[in-house]
Amino acid sequence: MSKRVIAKVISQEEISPRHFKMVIDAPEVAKEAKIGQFIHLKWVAKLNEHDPLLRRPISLNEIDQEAGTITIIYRAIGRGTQLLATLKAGDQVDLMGPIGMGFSIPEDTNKFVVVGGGMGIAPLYPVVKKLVELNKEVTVLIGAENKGQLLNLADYEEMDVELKASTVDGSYGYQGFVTEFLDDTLIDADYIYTCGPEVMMEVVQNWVIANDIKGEASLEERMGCGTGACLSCVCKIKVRNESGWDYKKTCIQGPVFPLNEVIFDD
Amino acid sequence: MSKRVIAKVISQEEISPRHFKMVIDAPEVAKEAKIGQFIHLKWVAKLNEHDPLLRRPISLNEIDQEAGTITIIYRAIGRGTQLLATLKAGDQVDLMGPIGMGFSIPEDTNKFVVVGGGMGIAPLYPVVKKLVELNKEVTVLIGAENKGQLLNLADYEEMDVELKASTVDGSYGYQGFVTEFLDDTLIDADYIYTCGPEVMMEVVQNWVIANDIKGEASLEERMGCGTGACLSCVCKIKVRNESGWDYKKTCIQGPVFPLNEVIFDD
Amino acid sequence: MTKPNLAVDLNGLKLQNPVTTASGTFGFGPEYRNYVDLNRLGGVMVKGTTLNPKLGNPTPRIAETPAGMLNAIGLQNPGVDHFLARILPLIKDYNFKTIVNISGNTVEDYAKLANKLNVEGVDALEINISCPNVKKGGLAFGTQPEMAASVVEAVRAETDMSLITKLSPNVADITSIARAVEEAGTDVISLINTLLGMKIDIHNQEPILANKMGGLSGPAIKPVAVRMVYQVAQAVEVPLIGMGGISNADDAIEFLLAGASAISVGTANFVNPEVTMEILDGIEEYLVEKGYEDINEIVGKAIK
Amino acid sequence: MTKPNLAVDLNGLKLQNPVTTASGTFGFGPEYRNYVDLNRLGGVMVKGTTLNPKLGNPTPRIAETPAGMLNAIGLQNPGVDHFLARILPLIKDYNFKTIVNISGNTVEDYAKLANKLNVEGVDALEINISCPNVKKGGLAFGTQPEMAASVVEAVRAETDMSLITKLSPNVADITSIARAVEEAGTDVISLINTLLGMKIDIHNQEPILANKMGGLSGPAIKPVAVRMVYQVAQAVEVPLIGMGGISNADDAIEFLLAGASAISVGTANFVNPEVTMEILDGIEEYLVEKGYEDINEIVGKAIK
Ligand SMILES: Cc1cc2nc3c(=O)[nH]c(=O)nc-3n(C[C@H](O)[C@H](O)[C@H](O)COP(=O)(O)OP(=O)(O)OC[C@H]3O[C@@H](n4cnc5c(N)ncnc54)[C@H](O)[C@@H]3O)c2cc1C
Ligand SMILES: Cc1cc2nc3c(=O)[nH]c(=O)nc-3n(C[C@H](O)[C@H](O)[C@H](O)COP(=O)(O)OP(=O)(O)OC[C@H]3O[C@@H](n4cnc5c(N)ncnc54)[C@H](O)[C@@H]3O)c2cc1C
Ligand SMILES: Cc1cc2nc3c(=O)[nH]c(=O)nc-3n(C[C@H](O)[C@H](O)[C@H](O)COP(=O)(O)O)c2cc1C
Ligand SMILES: Cc1cc2nc3c(=O)[nH]c(=O)nc-3n(C[C@H](O)[C@H](O)[C@H](O)COP(=O)(O)O)c2cc1C
Ligand code: FES
Ligand code: FES
Repeated sequence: MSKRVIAKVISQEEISPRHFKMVIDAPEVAKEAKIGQFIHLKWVAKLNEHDPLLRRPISLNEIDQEAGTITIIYRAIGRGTQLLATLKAGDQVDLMGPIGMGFSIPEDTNKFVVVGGGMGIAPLYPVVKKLVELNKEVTVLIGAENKGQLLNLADYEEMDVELKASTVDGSYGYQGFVTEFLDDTLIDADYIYTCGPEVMMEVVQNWVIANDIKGEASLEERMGCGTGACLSCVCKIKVRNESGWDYKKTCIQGPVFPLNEVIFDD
Repeated sequence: MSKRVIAKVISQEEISPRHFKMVIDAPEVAKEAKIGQFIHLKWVAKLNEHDPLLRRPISLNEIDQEAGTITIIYRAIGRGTQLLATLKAGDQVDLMGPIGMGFSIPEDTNKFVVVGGGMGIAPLYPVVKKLVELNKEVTVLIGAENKGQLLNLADYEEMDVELKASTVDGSYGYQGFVTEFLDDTLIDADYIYTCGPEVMMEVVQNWVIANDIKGEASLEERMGCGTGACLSCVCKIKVRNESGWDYKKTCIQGPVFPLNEVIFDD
Repeated sequence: MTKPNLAVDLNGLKLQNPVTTASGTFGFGPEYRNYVDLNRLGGVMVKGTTLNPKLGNPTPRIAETPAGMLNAIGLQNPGVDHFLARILPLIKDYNFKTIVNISGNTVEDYAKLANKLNVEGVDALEINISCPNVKKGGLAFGTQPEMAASVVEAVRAETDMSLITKLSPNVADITSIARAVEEAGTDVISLINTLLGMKIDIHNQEPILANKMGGLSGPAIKPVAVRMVYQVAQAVEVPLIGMGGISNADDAIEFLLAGASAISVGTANFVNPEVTMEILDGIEEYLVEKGYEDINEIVGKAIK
Repeated sequence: MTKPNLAVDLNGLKLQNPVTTASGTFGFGPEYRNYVDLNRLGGVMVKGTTLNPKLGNPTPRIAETPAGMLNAIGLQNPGVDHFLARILPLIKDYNFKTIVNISGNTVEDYAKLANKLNVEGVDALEINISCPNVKKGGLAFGTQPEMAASVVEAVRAETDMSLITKLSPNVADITSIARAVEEAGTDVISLINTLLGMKIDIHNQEPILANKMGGLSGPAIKPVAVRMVYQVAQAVEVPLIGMGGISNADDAIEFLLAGASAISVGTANFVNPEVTMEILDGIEEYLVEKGYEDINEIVGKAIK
């Protein structure tokens, strides 16, 4: 059950230019959080200043139920995330969470591929961790602008996963796009998780359809409420009706959807 | 000449509940500042967040040209001053200053009385300091809610001035209003400076007129620009025209005006 | 000290307190059950409902603006039949009054909606006249007194239920619209709906909203809303529900003093999902501090 | 890289760059000389000027609102004769275009003002039609197309000078007013003036402004302003000067993309007295980064 809490920042670190990792003390949220869920947060404890106004949705990058903490990794681009980036240990944030339907791990499936691009790598780390815990065979494909933006790279390097990374500037791994790994005949898989720019996820979707496997995608839409009330965050999902699709709420019916059912056309 | 500077907070201290003293490193401002002038300031270095929007006018309580610092004392009441109160040493403020026509000290005058009430005590301290430097005879009358709000009390106690203080709650000095000291036959004066609530300054004005002496008052009006452009800060000042008064700009033609010429009726 | 009375009677529509939630910002109510004790709300204006299901506009549907936001949801809703069959049963037993916000393309649409919603469990209708009238070339019903009145009359003819007419602020003279809908028989007037606005992304050089324009809401519009409530309170006899940027108890009290008998909270629910409860507590505290025994004592107090 | 061209030609009124300052927010210009290189400004719209000196409203004249402010200065100004005799000589030699914002109670007032201001040193008149027309019961000239047109025609008859007509946003359909003033002969349209608003002090239970209501300006109104510029740009042929909440270069560019050929900075001058210079630099940087050689290339680019 999602709730609103005023929580303390335990640490904040700039892990790469304009990319921040924040650990937050939020036992009630950590306790209930599932992989693939997100929090909807504001950078202040008092809600007296009205500009910028709205909360910002950010995925859970780590959930530590024992420590009662959650970790997020985010890029400071606009006004809200830039303010978030000014916070220091001890400061407070106001957050709603955990929100959404997270990733599911199908039983009796063994070979998993995870494809993340840019900030889309952030929500995938908890899935990989979980898969490794379950002793699954995991291939992690990640791509970003440069090495610094390959989120959780060091974590993946220490894990029992097959890791392939690409960077646009060639500062690490293959120079090019992460989706190019998919053509690699060596990759076989039963199930795939993906998150990243829409163009990237579309390529992954085509690959999945071509190879007749299934998977899940985590989507991003502009969000108002984070409760399912405002209908601002909808995405097109295939359903069996006249038009063949319906709008679903990314906040509470997502952000994770069956990859084959997502319609990328906005 | 008033300028805009991004300046560093050297220290901030809560000197009494909700009353703050802030020392700011602003050599260019300190160099030009005169007693009775004010700064127009915002609690951030970037002007990206638009709420609360406007700057806040605050009087100079100390000007240290050698150290290149200015000191302000303010009460955190509304949203702007409350945000100002969250700043710590090392944080930045954005300020315009020094602004306005300050207090003048008439030559060949020896006996001065200074009457301050509440936050109105703040701008008077530099005048008293100056008068003492000039070896004038000074009587300081200050009144506030309680002892903690008798600003600069400790400073005055160490200075060569005749000090009378009153508090509403009786926690220090006479229990009552500062203006009651004026009836005291012992007070004689050639010139008076005053700042405080309008009702208080009106009593002082009446006393000054009754005793046929002169003086100066520092006024408060809501300010937009602080440059003389917006005409939001006007106050009624007696002039020789048909109606007997005209609006003057408190920001650049004040905040200090000849006490006898101020019309208190808004 | 005894608790002050918070109940308000809006021309027959009795709310246990003046705090309601604005249409389109609170879903049907249960969306907020994790955050709010729904039984403490005075009323819930459910999402704008139309005769047929509507998919609404493509995304992006919202954009953030200084102290505000734009929305162009495009009235996505499951349609009145689905509402009656599936949603009303889930909410009708809460203590809040269920107020259905209705929208149509024609006067007949509104009449049909009223007819269908004339059922137990629906406590009032809120007529949203900000929708463009497709028959009359897209000019919103709410921008012309006669058009606004014709909608209200058509709905009035169908039902004895409490009717709340919700005014659009995109007009030169809000009082003439208010008088027109009062004469046409509305029981209550609610205001304001959103101001028409737009935001452009300077990097890709096009409007952010897929629909280009959208409705501006949030704290930014509060001064316009307070002004309109203050004007309309002096122009009509019917009670008002004030809204537009209310984000805390002080804002809510501002609207009461301006002449609103009740208030609606919209965008602020997104920022603080618990805000309605804080507002309710804050209003009560204010009354106690100032020594009022009844909320109705402060309605319109700032009008002199 | 060569510097992009920043000069704009507003139907004959040539500005060295599109950055001007909004009437009532920049005094006559010299008030900002400590902060701004006045010679770098495209134009200065001086404080609203009337036939006779005006004292304006009692104080408080301003109130802060979320991301905005209300003002009810009440057109305090020294009158046109004083302006011509004492102020014009001080500003006419700067590089900026001197644009006199004029206000009247009657159509004749405007005509007389235009006649008096038909002198060297005044580069253009900005007709403020947001003033209430005392003869027609106080309804603002700017809220009805015919009234707006009559003012412009009367001024046009008095002078060949560049005429800028400044529209009020407090209307249901801004394009009909825009078309009316275009037909009446305005050379340029500037928009928007302030939205009518109000703020109530909940402690003393009365409006904060002595005048009760005031004009809302600042970032809060930007979405409304951008929308209106975007609409009017498609409705008329004359060039536009856009304003309303512009606080930085990005905001200014938003208005240019929406269809304004130049922009005015108002309230932001109070927040950041150097903002006009920052906007000027920022616009230039944007053009360079995006590879434009001429500012005019981006005017209206977001209109599709
Ligand atoms: C479910 C979900 C999970 C996310 N997880 C992460 C994450 O782990 N790390 C991370 O860096 N980013 C994540 N994002 C994207 C993140 O929400 C945006 O980068 C952020 O909202 C931008 O805010 P801003 O203040 O920087 O930008 P501004 O431009 O100031 O934002 C203005 C408005 O647009 C919205 N907005 C802008 N960009 C996006 C976007 N890409 N997606 C959704 N809304 C947007 C903002 O929320 C805000 O309402 C996630 C988005 C969603 C929907
Ligand atoms: C020349 C001058 C010197 C001043 N010196 C001091 C000082 O040394 N110490 C001090 O504590 N206060 C001083 N004040 C008053 C101080 O400016 C206000 O207390 C402050 O602006 C209130 O801001 P806020 O954010 O707390 O209140 P809010 O209520 O959020 O303010 C809202 C708006 O009203 C204005 N406002 C509210 N109260 C006042 C007021 N009393 N005077 C002017 N504007 C007001 C604010 O500036 C702002 O624009 C001075 C005022 C003036 C004009
Ligand atoms: C996302 C969103 C959806 C809305 N949908 C409706 C609607 O369906 N019907 C309606 O009458 N008003 C609708 N509104 C307007 C609100 O009910 C309210 O009148 C307006 O937002 C002003 O209040 P606020 O500033 O508190 O949000 C909507 C507003 C928002 C933000
Ligand atoms: C204090 C103040 C005084 C103003 N005086 C005038 C005026 O005399 N004439 C006029 O046409 N507009 C006047 N305006 C309106 C501005 O010129 C401008 O149209 C409006 O404020 C919107 O721009 P902004 O949001 O950038 O301030 C005034 C605005 C303010 C804030
Ligand atoms: S964010 Fe409001 S419905 Fe999803
Ligand atoms: S504050 Fe603008 S003229 Fe004084």
